Amino acid sequence: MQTFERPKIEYTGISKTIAEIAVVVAKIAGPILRRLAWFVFFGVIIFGCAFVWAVGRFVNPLVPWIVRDIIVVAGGLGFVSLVAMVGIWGERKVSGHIQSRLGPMRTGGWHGWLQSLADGLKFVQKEDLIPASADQPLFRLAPYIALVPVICAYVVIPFGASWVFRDRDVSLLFVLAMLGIEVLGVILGGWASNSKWSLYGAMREACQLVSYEIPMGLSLLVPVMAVGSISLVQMGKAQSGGWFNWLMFQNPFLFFAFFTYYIASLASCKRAPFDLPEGESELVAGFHTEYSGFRFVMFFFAEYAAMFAVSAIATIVFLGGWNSPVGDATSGPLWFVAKGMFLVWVQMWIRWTLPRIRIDQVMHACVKYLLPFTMILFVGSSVWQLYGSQFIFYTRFILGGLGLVMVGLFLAGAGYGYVNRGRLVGRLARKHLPGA
Amino acid sequence: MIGLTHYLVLSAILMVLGLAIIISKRNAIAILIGVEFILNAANLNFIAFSRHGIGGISGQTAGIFVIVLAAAEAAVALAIFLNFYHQISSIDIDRGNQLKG
Amino acid sequence: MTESGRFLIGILLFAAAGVALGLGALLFGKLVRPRNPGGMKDEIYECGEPTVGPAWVQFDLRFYVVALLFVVFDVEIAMLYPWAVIYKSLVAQGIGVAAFWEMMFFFGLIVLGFLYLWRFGYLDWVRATGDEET
Amino acid sequence: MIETILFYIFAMIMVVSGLAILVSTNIVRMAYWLIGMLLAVAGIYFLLGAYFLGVVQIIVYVGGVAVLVVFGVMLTSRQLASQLLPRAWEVVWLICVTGIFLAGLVRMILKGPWAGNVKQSPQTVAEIGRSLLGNFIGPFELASVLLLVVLLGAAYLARPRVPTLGIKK
Amino acid sequence: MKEIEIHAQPDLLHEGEIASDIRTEELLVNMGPQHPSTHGVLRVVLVTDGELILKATPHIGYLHRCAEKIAENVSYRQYTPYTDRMDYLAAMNNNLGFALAVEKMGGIEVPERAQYLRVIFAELNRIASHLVAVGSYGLDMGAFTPFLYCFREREWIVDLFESVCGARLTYSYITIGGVREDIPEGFVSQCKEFLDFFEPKIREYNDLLSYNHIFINRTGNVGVCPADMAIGYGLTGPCLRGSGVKWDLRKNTPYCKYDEFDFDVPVGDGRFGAVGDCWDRYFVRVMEMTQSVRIVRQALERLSDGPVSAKVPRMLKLPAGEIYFEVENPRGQLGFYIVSEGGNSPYRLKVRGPSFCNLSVLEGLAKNCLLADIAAMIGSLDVVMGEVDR
Amino acid sequence: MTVLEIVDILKHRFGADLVGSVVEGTHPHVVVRAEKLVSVCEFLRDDEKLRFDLLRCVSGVDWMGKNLIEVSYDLISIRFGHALAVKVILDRAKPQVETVSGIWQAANWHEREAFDLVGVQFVGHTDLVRILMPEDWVGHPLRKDYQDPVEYHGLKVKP
Amino acid sequence: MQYFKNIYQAVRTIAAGLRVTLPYHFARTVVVQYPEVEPVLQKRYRGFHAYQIERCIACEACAKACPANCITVAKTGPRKMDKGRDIAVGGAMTEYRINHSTCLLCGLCTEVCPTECLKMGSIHDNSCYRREDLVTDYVQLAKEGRRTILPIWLTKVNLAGWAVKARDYWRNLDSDKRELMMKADDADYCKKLAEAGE
Amino acid sequence: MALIEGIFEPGLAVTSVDWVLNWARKRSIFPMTFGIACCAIEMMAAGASRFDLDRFGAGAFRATPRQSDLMIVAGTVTFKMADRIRRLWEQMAEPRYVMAMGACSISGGPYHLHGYHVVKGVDLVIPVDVYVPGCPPRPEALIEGLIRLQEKIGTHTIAKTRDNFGLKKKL
Ligand code: SF4
Ligand code: SF4
Ligand code: SF4
Repeated sequence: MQTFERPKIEYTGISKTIAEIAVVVAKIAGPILRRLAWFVFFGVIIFGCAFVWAVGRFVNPLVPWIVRDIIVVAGGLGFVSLVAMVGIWGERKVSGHIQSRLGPMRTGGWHGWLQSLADGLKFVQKEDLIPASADQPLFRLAPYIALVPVICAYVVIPFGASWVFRDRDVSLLFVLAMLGIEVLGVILGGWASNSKWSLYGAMREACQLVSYEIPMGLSLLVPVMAVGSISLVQMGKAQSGGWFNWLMFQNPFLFFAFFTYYIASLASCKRAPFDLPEGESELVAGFHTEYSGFRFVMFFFAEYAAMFAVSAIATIVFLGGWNSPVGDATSGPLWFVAKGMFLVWVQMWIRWTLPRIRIDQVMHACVKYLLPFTMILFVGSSVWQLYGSQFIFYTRFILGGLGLVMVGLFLAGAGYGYVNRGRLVGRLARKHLPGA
Repeated sequence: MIGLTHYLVLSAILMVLGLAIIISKRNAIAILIGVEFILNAANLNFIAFSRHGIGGISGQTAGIFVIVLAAAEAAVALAIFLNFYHQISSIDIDRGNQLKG
Repeated sequence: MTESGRFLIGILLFAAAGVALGLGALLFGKLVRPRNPGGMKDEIYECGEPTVGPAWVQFDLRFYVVALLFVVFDVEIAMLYPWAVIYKSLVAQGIGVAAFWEMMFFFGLIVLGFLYLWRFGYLDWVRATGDEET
Repeated sequence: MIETILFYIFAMIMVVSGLAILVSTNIVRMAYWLIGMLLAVAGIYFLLGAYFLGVVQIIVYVGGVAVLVVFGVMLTSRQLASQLLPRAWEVVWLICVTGIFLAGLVRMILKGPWAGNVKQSPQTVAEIGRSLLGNFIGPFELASVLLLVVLLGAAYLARPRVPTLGIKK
Repeated sequence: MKEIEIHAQPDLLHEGEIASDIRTEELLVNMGPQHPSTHGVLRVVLVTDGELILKATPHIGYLHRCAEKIAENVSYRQYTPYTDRMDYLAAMNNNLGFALAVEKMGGIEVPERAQYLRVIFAELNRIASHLVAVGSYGLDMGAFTPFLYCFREREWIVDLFESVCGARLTYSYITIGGVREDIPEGFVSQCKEFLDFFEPKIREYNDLLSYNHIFINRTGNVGVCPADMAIGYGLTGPCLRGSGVKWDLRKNTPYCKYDEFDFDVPVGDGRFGAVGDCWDRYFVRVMEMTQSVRIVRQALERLSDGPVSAKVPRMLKLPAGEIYFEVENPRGQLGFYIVSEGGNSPYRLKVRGPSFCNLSVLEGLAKNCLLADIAAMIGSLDVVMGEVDR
Repeated sequence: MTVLEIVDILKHRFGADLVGSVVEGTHPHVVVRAEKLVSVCEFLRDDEKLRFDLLRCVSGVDWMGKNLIEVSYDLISIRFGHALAVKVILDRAKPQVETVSGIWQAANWHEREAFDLVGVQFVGHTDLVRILMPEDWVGHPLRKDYQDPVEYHGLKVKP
Repeated sequence: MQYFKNIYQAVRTIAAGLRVTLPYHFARTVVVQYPEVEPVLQKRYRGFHAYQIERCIACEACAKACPANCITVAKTGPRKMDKGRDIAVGGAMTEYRINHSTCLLCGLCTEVCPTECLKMGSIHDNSCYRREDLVTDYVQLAKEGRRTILPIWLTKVNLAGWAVKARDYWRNLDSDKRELMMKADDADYCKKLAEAGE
Repeated sequence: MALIEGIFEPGLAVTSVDWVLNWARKRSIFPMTFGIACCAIEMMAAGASRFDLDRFGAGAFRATPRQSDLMIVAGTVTFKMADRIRRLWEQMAEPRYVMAMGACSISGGPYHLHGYHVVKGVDLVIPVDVYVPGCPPRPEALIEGLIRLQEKIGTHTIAKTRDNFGLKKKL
């Protein structure tokens, strides 16, 4: 039987020494690293936090601002990449566990945490195909138009009260605007491919995104009205003090606005059940059918970065941003990232539960349900602004309680699953082995 | 240092470009694009004036109205154009059918 | 260095970072990725069949009407934001009611238009049958 | 200094976009050049401290109008893409006319006594709001009438007229 | 910069099919043979106007494996494995159909225990097959998770099958004259354990998929196939019952002791739209799983001791003559038309694949629907290409 | 209704056009003259007492020794639950028969298949092209004298 | 009214769906972590054949029964069973090939074997890089002292400790059947038998 | 052929680069959604919960050939299908791998003898990297085939494999 053995290579001279040392190091470090994979994983996270802290502490006072900016940009890009990578890996893990399977397990040892890196590196090595009859320059341009604005959106997103790269008094709208440009990249990609599936994907995307921008904007008007500012930092600052101070619990219209915003943001991120532009079972891969290699990764990257961006806005605008739910002592970027990631997780949870909507129903849902609903929210909220301030105590009490009930239900469901973890899937249930 | 004149000249260039596009193209959408150029040139002036102390905040407010107008104009113009185009093409199709007998 | 310049520089830096990410990976990929054109590779994919004609045809109109509608709403919302920002302070000043009705006039008209469109079926994505040219 | 560079960058983008549209024969590319121009204008707005306008420019123009234009392009059939290049004598004529026009304009601008050259601090959204509800309350409400008319008119003009193909509900 | 050439449009207008005053251009789109929602290598050529489908023409034959020709060259016994591979999701039922046809022609008596075993496995396989149908229908609708849940439960059934006959997909278990081997020890209790586990899971699928509002909107009132159309196109099985026709060979012409069992024949009732829409066809399958569970329980009760196979000569020769025999497969009526000249292989064997007939209705259904509805229709017909093309 | 009764009705109605009938055994059928097939089928479908509404199968059999091709139509009545097959016997050199796809739509694909594999010509069929084999294939594989082509699109057909 | 009912229905059913999937997040999985743990083979699994050359009488019944014609048998002279020693004697087997690239693992060949020397083994994997490698000559194997092909995953080295444990467990499990394929331990015995006829 | 391929002599740096590149390729094999016949069911089962190809990073089934690395030919290849398979394979972006799953795609399998419409092995149409026999192969066998493919990918090197005269070097 023919087998593939790695060809043995003879090393000589200095490289021999290096090779020997490398082998020794690998032999010693490998098992240790494998054992410590868990710690390494969290170590990286902790190190990242420390790094950011150090940046805030020591880099900020640096005089040549351009140097400081470049450091922050590197950090920002790193964060976005991290979000995208963790998002893609997390998506596979979450979907796996929802579906009674494990998801990536091998790449990198502990639960396949390096999977996204391997995917990325693989796609770098993929041949870069451009169909001959496609519109070549536009085909090349499209991924950038999709990716760059999403990254730009992070310019104004505050991670903490002073953890923001640039804050202007229009930052909320700025994020919306940036997310709006992404559509153009997708349309362009779909159109330039000259493939029919791509064209369908692009048209659907354009139709869907343009229309869902309206309920999104309208539901964001509600908190803007309540705070009196479009600046994300201002909005975050207005909610310190505890979970009952979060905007979501201030009045019933805000409470519902959170949900309408969240639904609209699902649509604008092309997440299920609104993932028609790339709906696999109808359009083969939607607008990126013809894209291969890293250009495809850029679309993907943009999607996950946008997912976190919209979740971040939801966090800041409705869920208190970086403020901790209990008191102000622990408020900080970690809370912000945790809440944002939780919302991203909910997006995944929804995606792996629901079927896909049909395009006419997408439009129907937007025009006939979401849009009138947000209109009512908007008008109602402005009336509330006039007359409702005396009920603030009750609303906080009731809505805050409602929020707690929802969290409680969530925990109950999770707990039910955990308690019955051996029984839920029947006799086939298995414990999993580490690292395999 | 960039002063008001710079902006004005830029806006003039923009406007002339728009004009050239309108004149040279015989496609309705291209003409629409030209109009957008001219509107943007005008808007640029508004903002530049506002920033340089002429008219205060009104410049920006007017700018918003210009954008509103532009959007409205684009919507209507494209609608008219599409309508027109479909009339034409339907006539064509009819003629084609007649020819086929 | 003014404030606005810094803002722009910030955006451009992030944009540059985004471009660098894509371009860098693609350029690096050029080193390590194979290129092997020829055959049917550069054809358009269509589930394994040869394609019939380009995809650049005149597409369905339905999409268009929706987009049209929403451009108008886009503008509308853009104009409502400044109002929303000062509304709170106006209420505090005690002239909230006037501001409210000013907005309601503005907003109400559009809602009227919206209701009209709804009533006469312009919002139905696929329109009901047989209403060709009344 | 930085502003100067940025200004010229944006100016360059605008001019290049305009010229590219002039010489292009592909209408989709024209639309994307238009988007480039619009983004550059938004950049200039940012440079001028008019953040709100810049953002509105992007949302309405790039996210709305440009999408509309791209749609319009895709909805029309290919044959319209012919006749996009001017003929030779037209080019000459064009250059003459626009050149003279531009020269006149620039001369006027340079000569013009522009009083205010003082820079103001950037204006906030709240100020815009106040002016909208103050001086500009009339146009503000009129705009809504305009939008209403546009909404109805455009929807009427471009209503889909695909007969008897709907899904029976 | 390379500019795009302006291609002249090929004339895609089909005369007389499309009203002349449609102004948008038609696109001719190939869906398949490699497409995620065509369930194998089906190719559907769509004439579309934007998102609207004007006409859909299925093209088949990409998996034509010459099963009928092979039958003329191998002996009856050797042909059993080939029947596995026709409707590979319900190999037991295919084995059963072939075995019954041959037995009926050769006048072979099958022992009682074997008959009950046959029923048990046919029904278990019906559950397994419907699980795949239900799950992959979810997949067509964009819900990935129900698909994997269904496959998870199916694995258990497959394990049961494997413990009995040693294969996961191509069982060849039901042979001419009976079944191949007796069931192993403990099978009955394992089977009961599975049934107890499985029944409540059906409710879970309903929560997750069947009653989901999005799912109902996607499938209700889509692809409506009225009863007369269904009968005219020769639809059978769940597709026919989904149109409200109460017709099930297990009840109407019982074979294999099916008349002893107490079960219902679920039919579509148009709960979320018209009778015979995709949801009805889908839900008939879900309800049939419950009925199959009932049948298996009863059959397990009746299982008595005895031989599991009749004595059949190794080189079986059938008398000259012919037979047409049908059984109720998960997808419809599977028919075997065997013409024998007395040799040890058939002179001519023709298989009536239920999917073959079910698929032919697609052209009638898919008119003036949306692109996404095509996936819903193909999925609700639940075709297996191995059987369509044979 | 038993097969015997059905055959009686048919005999009564069509007389000599009914070439033969088998009522016993595993495959009861009637044999009709090819020219009369359509009217027999129409009668079978429409008669109040028969109502054969479901066409189950159309199968062609090549009897090379007898130089015949036999096409058999298996019918079942969902209304009454009785079944019958109708057969026509055709000349092997020129196997032509009127299509029944106007009577049962199900016949459309079945007849295409019979054409594809056995080579029966169905006159009046709207779309009589190969259904399973590629369009440019030579020969009808289920004929007994079928020879595999040596090559198809550059691939050897025989192992 | 229908309007609000729709909203209610949508919210209710979506919540029902979410309720179903939420517990599964935290429940156990059903994954068989295959290369590290044993495959889930049932006892009767029909895998690639196991062949006892010492009892084969080269009657070719198996070859005739095979629908895919994938067995070829060659011998130097007639062989017959020696009841006392329970081995076949006579001419030597020169070739007993099963072409696993066409075999459909139907088991018909094992049913007809008069001496029950051909069995469906429990080897499930035989993947390789060349098509020719799929033709298994069991006589050759017997010369190497094996009755069936070696499963690939058992030949792997560098397994983690617990994986080795799992593997050993699997090896010992059900050892009576395993004996057939792991007869390699007794190489001399088989080799002798393979050459016995010569 | 990549730009840097076949330029450098084998050495430590080259092998480390190889290792990194192959690590990524190995760990992230996206198969194409391409089921033809019965074997496809087992392929699905391998991707489903019980066996979970995703553990190896190979669970992301892509429907378009442009983004997939591995074409699992799972089922019988007929003459009508052969052209399409060829086209799909050609439209895949390099590096691409083909796995012939099941007897049918290896050699025509059960239809080898009398199947007038069955291609006798998909390797007559496209080059195959790994053959996985069985009818159908168990999911475990498919996983084993995948591991074999990973082993094969692991031997890819960017080093010079030909000497200056263009002859294949012995490594
Ligand atoms: S049937 Fe048994 S004894 Fe006869 S040749 Fe085959 S393996 Fe040997
Ligand atoms: S298992 Fe079946 S195909 Fe394989 S050798 Fe035995 S009889 Fe032949
Ligand atoms: S190898 Fe067997 S299981 Fe796989 S496709 Fe062929 S016949 Fe079906």
